[in-house]
Amino acid sequence: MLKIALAGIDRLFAAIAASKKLYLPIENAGEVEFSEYSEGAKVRLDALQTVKSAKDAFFPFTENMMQFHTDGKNISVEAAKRVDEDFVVFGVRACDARSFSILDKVFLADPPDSFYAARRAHGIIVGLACHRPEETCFCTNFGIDPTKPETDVTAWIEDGVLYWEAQTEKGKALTEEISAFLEASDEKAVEEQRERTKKILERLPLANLDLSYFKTHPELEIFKRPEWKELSSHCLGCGTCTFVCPTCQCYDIRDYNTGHGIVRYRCWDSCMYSDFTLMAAVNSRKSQVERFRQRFMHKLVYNPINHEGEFGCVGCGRCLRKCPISMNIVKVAKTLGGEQA
Amino acid sequence: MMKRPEEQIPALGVVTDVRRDTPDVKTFRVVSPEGKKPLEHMPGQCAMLSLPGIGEGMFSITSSPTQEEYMEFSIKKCGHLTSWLHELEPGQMVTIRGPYGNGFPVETELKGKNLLFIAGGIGLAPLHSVINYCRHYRQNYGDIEIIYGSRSMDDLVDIREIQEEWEPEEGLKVHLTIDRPQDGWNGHVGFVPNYVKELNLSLDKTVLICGPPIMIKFTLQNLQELGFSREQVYTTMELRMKCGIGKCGRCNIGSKYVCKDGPVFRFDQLDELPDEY
Amino acid sequence: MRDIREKLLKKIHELFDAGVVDRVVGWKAGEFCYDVTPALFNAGNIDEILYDAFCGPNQSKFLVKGAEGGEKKILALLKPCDTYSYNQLITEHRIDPEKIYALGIPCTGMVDINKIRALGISGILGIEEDGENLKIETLYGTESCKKADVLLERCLVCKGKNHVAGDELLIPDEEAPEVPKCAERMTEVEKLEAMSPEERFNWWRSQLSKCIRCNACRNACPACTCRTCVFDNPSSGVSAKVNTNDFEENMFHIIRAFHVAGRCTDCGECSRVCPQNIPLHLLNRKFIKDIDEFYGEYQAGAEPNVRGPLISYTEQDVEPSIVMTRG
Amino acid sequence: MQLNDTNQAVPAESGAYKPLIVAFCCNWCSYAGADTAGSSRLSYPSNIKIIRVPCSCRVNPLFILRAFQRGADGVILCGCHPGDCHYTTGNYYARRRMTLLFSMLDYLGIERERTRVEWISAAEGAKFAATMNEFAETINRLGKNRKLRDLRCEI
Amino acid sequence: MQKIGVFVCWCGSNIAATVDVAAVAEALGKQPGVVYATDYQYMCSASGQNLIKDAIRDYGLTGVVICACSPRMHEATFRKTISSAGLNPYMLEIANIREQCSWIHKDREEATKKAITMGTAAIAKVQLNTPLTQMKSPVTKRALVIGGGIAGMQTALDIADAGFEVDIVEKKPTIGGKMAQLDKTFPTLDCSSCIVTPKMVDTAANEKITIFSYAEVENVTGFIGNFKATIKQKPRYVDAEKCTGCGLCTTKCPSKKSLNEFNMGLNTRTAIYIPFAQAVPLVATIDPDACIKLKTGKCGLCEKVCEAGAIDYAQKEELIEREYGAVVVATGYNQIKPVQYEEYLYNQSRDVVTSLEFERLMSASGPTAGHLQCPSTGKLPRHIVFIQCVGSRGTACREKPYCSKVCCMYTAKHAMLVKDHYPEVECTVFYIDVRTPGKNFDEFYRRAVEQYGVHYIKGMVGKVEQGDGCLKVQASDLLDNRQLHLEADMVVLAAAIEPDPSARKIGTMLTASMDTNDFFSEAHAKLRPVESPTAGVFLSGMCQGPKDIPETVSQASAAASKVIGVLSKDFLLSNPCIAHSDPTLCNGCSQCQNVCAYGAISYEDQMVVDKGVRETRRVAVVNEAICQGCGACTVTCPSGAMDLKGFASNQIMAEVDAICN
Repeated sequence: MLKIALAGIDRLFAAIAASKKLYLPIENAGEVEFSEYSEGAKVRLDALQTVKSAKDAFFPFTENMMQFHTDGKNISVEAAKRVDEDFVVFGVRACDARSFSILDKVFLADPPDSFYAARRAHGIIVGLACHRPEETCFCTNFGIDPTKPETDVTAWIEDGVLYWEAQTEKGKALTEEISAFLEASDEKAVEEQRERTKKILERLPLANLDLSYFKTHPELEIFKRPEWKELSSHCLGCGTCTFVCPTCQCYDIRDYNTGHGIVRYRCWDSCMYSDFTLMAAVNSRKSQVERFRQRFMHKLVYNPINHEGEFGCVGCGRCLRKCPISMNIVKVAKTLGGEQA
Repeated sequence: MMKRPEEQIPALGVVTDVRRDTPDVKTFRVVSPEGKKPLEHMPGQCAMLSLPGIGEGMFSITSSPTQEEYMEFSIKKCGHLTSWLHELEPGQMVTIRGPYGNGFPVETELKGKNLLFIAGGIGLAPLHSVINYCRHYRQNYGDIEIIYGSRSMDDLVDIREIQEEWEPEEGLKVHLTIDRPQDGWNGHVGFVPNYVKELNLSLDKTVLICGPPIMIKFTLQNLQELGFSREQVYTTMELRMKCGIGKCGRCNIGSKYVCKDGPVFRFDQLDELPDEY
Repeated sequence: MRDIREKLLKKIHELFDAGVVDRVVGWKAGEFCYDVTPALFNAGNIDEILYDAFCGPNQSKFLVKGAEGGEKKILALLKPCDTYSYNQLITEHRIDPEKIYALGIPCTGMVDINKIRALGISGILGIEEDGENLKIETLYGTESCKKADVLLERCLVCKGKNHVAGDELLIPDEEAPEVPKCAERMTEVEKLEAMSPEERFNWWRSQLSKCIRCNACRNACPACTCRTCVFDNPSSGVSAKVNTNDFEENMFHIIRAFHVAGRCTDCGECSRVCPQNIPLHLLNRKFIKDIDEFYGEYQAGAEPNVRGPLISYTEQDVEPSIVMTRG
Repeated sequence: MQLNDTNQAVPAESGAYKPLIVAFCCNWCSYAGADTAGSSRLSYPSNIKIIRVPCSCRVNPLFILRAFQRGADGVILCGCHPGDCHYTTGNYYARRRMTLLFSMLDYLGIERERTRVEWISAAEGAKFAATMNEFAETINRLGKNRKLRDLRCEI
Repeated sequence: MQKIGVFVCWCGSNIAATVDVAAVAEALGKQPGVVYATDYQYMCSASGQNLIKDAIRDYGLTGVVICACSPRMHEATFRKTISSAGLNPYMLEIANIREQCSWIHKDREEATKKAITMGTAAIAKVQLNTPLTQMKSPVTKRALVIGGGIAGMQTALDIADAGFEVDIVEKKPTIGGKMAQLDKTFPTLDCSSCIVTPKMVDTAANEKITIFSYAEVENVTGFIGNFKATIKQKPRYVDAEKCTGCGLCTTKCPSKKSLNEFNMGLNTRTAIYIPFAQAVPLVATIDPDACIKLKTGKCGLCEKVCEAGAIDYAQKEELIEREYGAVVVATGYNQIKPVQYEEYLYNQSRDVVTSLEFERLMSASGPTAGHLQCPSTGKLPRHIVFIQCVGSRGTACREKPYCSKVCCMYTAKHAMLVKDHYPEVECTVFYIDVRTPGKNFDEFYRRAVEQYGVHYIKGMVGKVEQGDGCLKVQASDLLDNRQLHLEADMVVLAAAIEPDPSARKIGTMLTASMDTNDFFSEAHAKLRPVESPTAGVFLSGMCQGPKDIPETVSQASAAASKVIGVLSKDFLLSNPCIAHSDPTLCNGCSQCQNVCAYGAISYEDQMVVDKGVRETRRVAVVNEAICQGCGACTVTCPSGAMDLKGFASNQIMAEVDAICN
């Protein structure tokens, strides 16, 4: 285990940023998001969570896929460049770190998404352990250990010192590059912090969520539960939950005519939107209850069916905090699966 | 199956021929800019066609994989993109990517079976590819029977090919029907589901069915009444797909993705899925 | 609040028993003390209806779609500020008051959980009102803060305890407790106006650059009731799912605010629901301020069936050049 | 963030950069006023392009934003004088809408001189030309619009 | 995708001299959708139009772009052209590369570039054009004439002669207008009353004509073929049916101090009055501001003496609703009161008069019974100075920029008449120019100078001062370049004429545009001089600009013939460029209804299928016959449900895109 005093951490950031793009939780106008590091940026490693999750680094909010040029009846197509340089995402919490493995199962499944794949190949993730969870955190229900994120490098902050431990080859390579800034350390402080944190985790109000119902009952039965209607009755149909969710991966592909070519780009989309499934005047999910059900069925039922029992949720609690009407996956899970508990 | 390195970046295609089949269906012949077939596929698979700036859409490949020269798509005018496609003139380039979907199991489950194709309206498009594939590898399949209906005789897609090539072929029976009587029509009149009941079909057939949802529903009901089991019947789902590669999140039916797990399903498989989306 | 809730439940029971209504739009307790969910209740679960300092959401928009489908009227519980939106929706024929029984309920100010969190209080397990203060139980100990410091923006500039619409009042407005006005509505707008254009530009850029285009502001807004928003309509020429760049961020928010200009009651839902805490109400308030200054004081929804400032005019209206000349 | 670098207005260098101006003109007064200017051979810069609309009240704020998005450096809306609207009241509504829109653009820190409304009658060819010259000069001085432009549309 | 033909007009050298038309055609020919592009000398000529028609047929064009002069000039022409070749007339867009390009730019390269951009925008727009069909609406076969002067009467008589009903609304108690106040007319010197009073009688006698005198048009709504007017009949306090016009009341009325409007205030009249002996209708009217009975309740003398029992103090204002197919504005003019011209002493000396006042002083029916007298002394003046262009042709704010046109001639007339009756009276005319274009006009002016010895001095009068028993006139003689100091007994000011102040309000209610001087604008200065830009509204006489009597009469007849053209149709085809609402997008919020100036929007419940959901909704419906296509509703509508055919949002945005690219 290595360490660096937080007081000098800016030097570390500058050193990483000198050779690679570095994304960090940075505060802008009062909110913290993963943004590219620049000198003087207000880095907020203390912030438990960013508004958007770290998935932005691999599956960005919007990205150009290709550009077309037309000339009479002819078309030419030029694919957008994939990321081909290493970059570092620093300060990823354990929940967000887990979300990458959930996203991988979708984006890297055959045929792989080359844009995502390129970013995954070049992205080096430095995880940051949690020591002060919020009441909305429930990652432990998904077997996540927030005191030790599954990342290329894992970091802990304790008492003004950042502890650093490479977990993968990528992480080791990065450590090598910046070894000048790090010094060796024992694991005592980290172990103590982890123990302390684990005690807090046990006290979290949502620490023992019983989700077994969703794995033990047939898809169709859950789908047909009458509670969906009531649960969705006040849903605004906005995209807040999907846009802050680390595992939501729906996207749209759109064309934009710039006047000198047509850009085909993809951007996040939300299955909560009324036009999500609207195609050529046919809409397969006509009402909000259908859309609402789709989102939560996907997270709680379809994902485990398709991906070896893994839920499409990492328990980050973002939707619990951000939903305008305070409806969220926990309420859905408890309403539908409550009697199993 | 052939796979291009760039799944998400389309190739280019040139529309070499546009044929008007019915008042709202046109068939487009597409080749690569080099004049070859744009991509290889299996019967029942689809491809994404697009006009940059207008949109991208998933369409059944109508031509058979055995057609070496080109690829054909029969497309009904029903929205923004299809309206633009209907305006196309030969020589116009489009973008094309695919093939997508599972296709009909022509080389496995269907092999050696007696086949009954039931199609309504533009629903012939995905079956067209299978029919011609089976005709090409005639020895691999048993009897072939085709029931095809449409609103009127003007709405029968590919009627020329049906009458000139399919009907005269030995071991291949074609039953045409239209919804309402019409001058100049000597054939059968009536809805497809009812026609199915009138035809004295033997139960030793594997059925491939495609058409409007309501037609499929009643045809299936009538087939079951005749004694067909749901395991005997295949259909292909409506094509509400966007990315084509099981990622964008639109085309789920329950836990299945139409674009990856479908669009061809056997009815007993569908029974395990929600009947809504 | 507790006695108000008891009174309220009694009244709701009465209205159900009298056969006036068969559903009620109320609030349901959440996982925590603060995550109250708006919900629809029927005769069977009336007693689950909650009314406390976290029942902030403006429920009048729900009635646009939610009022359909019952045999009897639907009961709407309207706080004084909600009645402005209610009136505005009546004016625009977006709700049918014939299908609704609107019960005015008193309000003593609603708490914004984000403001409590912004004080650095985390791991919140329970909140209790303790006179003018809130006692907050957390994973990390007990904290407290002044209630007035953590009120919703709309409560800081409360329009007052009077209801401007409704079929009945739970208690007469005169008897309701006075709600103190804690801030001047236009202070923030004026601060921005006083900046140099460059400062203003940078300020708004950093705010609007946070936008993730989740549409929460739009979908929560009781004035944004378009069945299909221009930004969702592919044939409008401006539709987009996300902001691909600065321009789209600006355009979305300019047009969003412009489309509700003269109709916005300043309920502040846009800012309340914004996951990025963008002070969107400052855009709406700018329009309100301009309208008040240029065309005379106007409060949207203060009464039903009035012509709003953008669908009326006078021959002597100021010229657009006022923007250049007023300094 | 590099807002300050990319969004700063760059004054037009002499002759190097010609700002683009879109003028929405109502059919009955201002478009006719432009014709009158033409008949009188009163010149104004060629980088001002006129779009004919039936009435000033037809001009949607979206059109104005669209022009900026696509690279316009200034947008001017011309209509009949208040009281003279061919449709009686159209320009009164346009006046309120534009006042509020321009004020909002100013509030967002976008140069307020980039937008303008003028009332020009069919007879006022001279006013049309003078207004256009003056507006072009203002926009020239302001230079390229950086604050309200869509980078995708830049070549 | 349209198949577009582009036609670039040279307009002789008007366009071709500045714009490289061939280059424009070549560049536009490469635009998407363009299948044919050419240039030609005169597209509007028969052969130019044939070129277009042939191309439509040969290339199967579905849209046409013409780069030529202003659409205000030839849009209608070219619509007919493409229509005759079988294309919908609205599949046309015009790029105005003459007025807005070639005429205002000198640099050929720059102008060519701009013309290409303008053409590109037109192509982008026509790509999105849709065929439009005109609506048929029935025509109310009655005309409204606002103003009962010579213009209004002539228009009414001509329309009535064609067999259509006409209403004249005259705000004064009598028709006749200014012409009835004139003494003689130039250049024939025949008696004005003698020719106008028979017209008045004819007008009153015509059974197709209804005169609403002492009435005003309060409001007009509707559109060509279907106007609805509200006429405010002011109370006369005299029953016009019963009054015989005997005039007895006017002799008994004790309130005698009101200024006589007919005589330009040069003398007084009673509170109950008949404007003049030949008034039509010959009916007494009580001036409520002067009548003792109406003001105090006491008096009632007129009621007592009236044998017909026509006096009715209780008469109330009455609003009359009438429907019309066409409206003619004949609101006439006024001479300005030169009160601002203190240097001419108009306010201080009674001997300084305007020409119209002088007209009354010379008239046999005037206050002096036609005897020329100085108003201050009652004596025959020895020397009269006429000052021209008072308030006309100026640049100062008190002045009108235009020439009042008739002053030169009537001044010659006045001087000539004075010399004719009183050869001993000296007449001096100060002028800037003498303008005599008109049949026999110059001859008339020369007679004044040569035969009657009227002194014409080119120069300005600087000052008129009160002298001892005379007026001292200080002037400059520009030809001799010297200052003059003259003594005169009377000064006559050829004060400017201006549109009647009532015109502004009428213009607004008719939505007929006016110029900066408040003269009504014509639809086209040269080709449509008697039509207002607002369909169905026509212009007659001085309300459109200064003119003399024969010009007024000919314009009046021209307006009448235009009206007859409208009224003789059973149906009119309306502009199809109107608003329409998409029911799937409409919120039914009623905002658009509030901004519609025509009341063209209503609401109804419709079955709508939106995003696959079928439901009944309250949606806006546009009445196509009433909508005028302004587009106010389209911007009010937040959802974009309202759009305007011909100027659709996507079309305008396509133009914006094309221009900005």
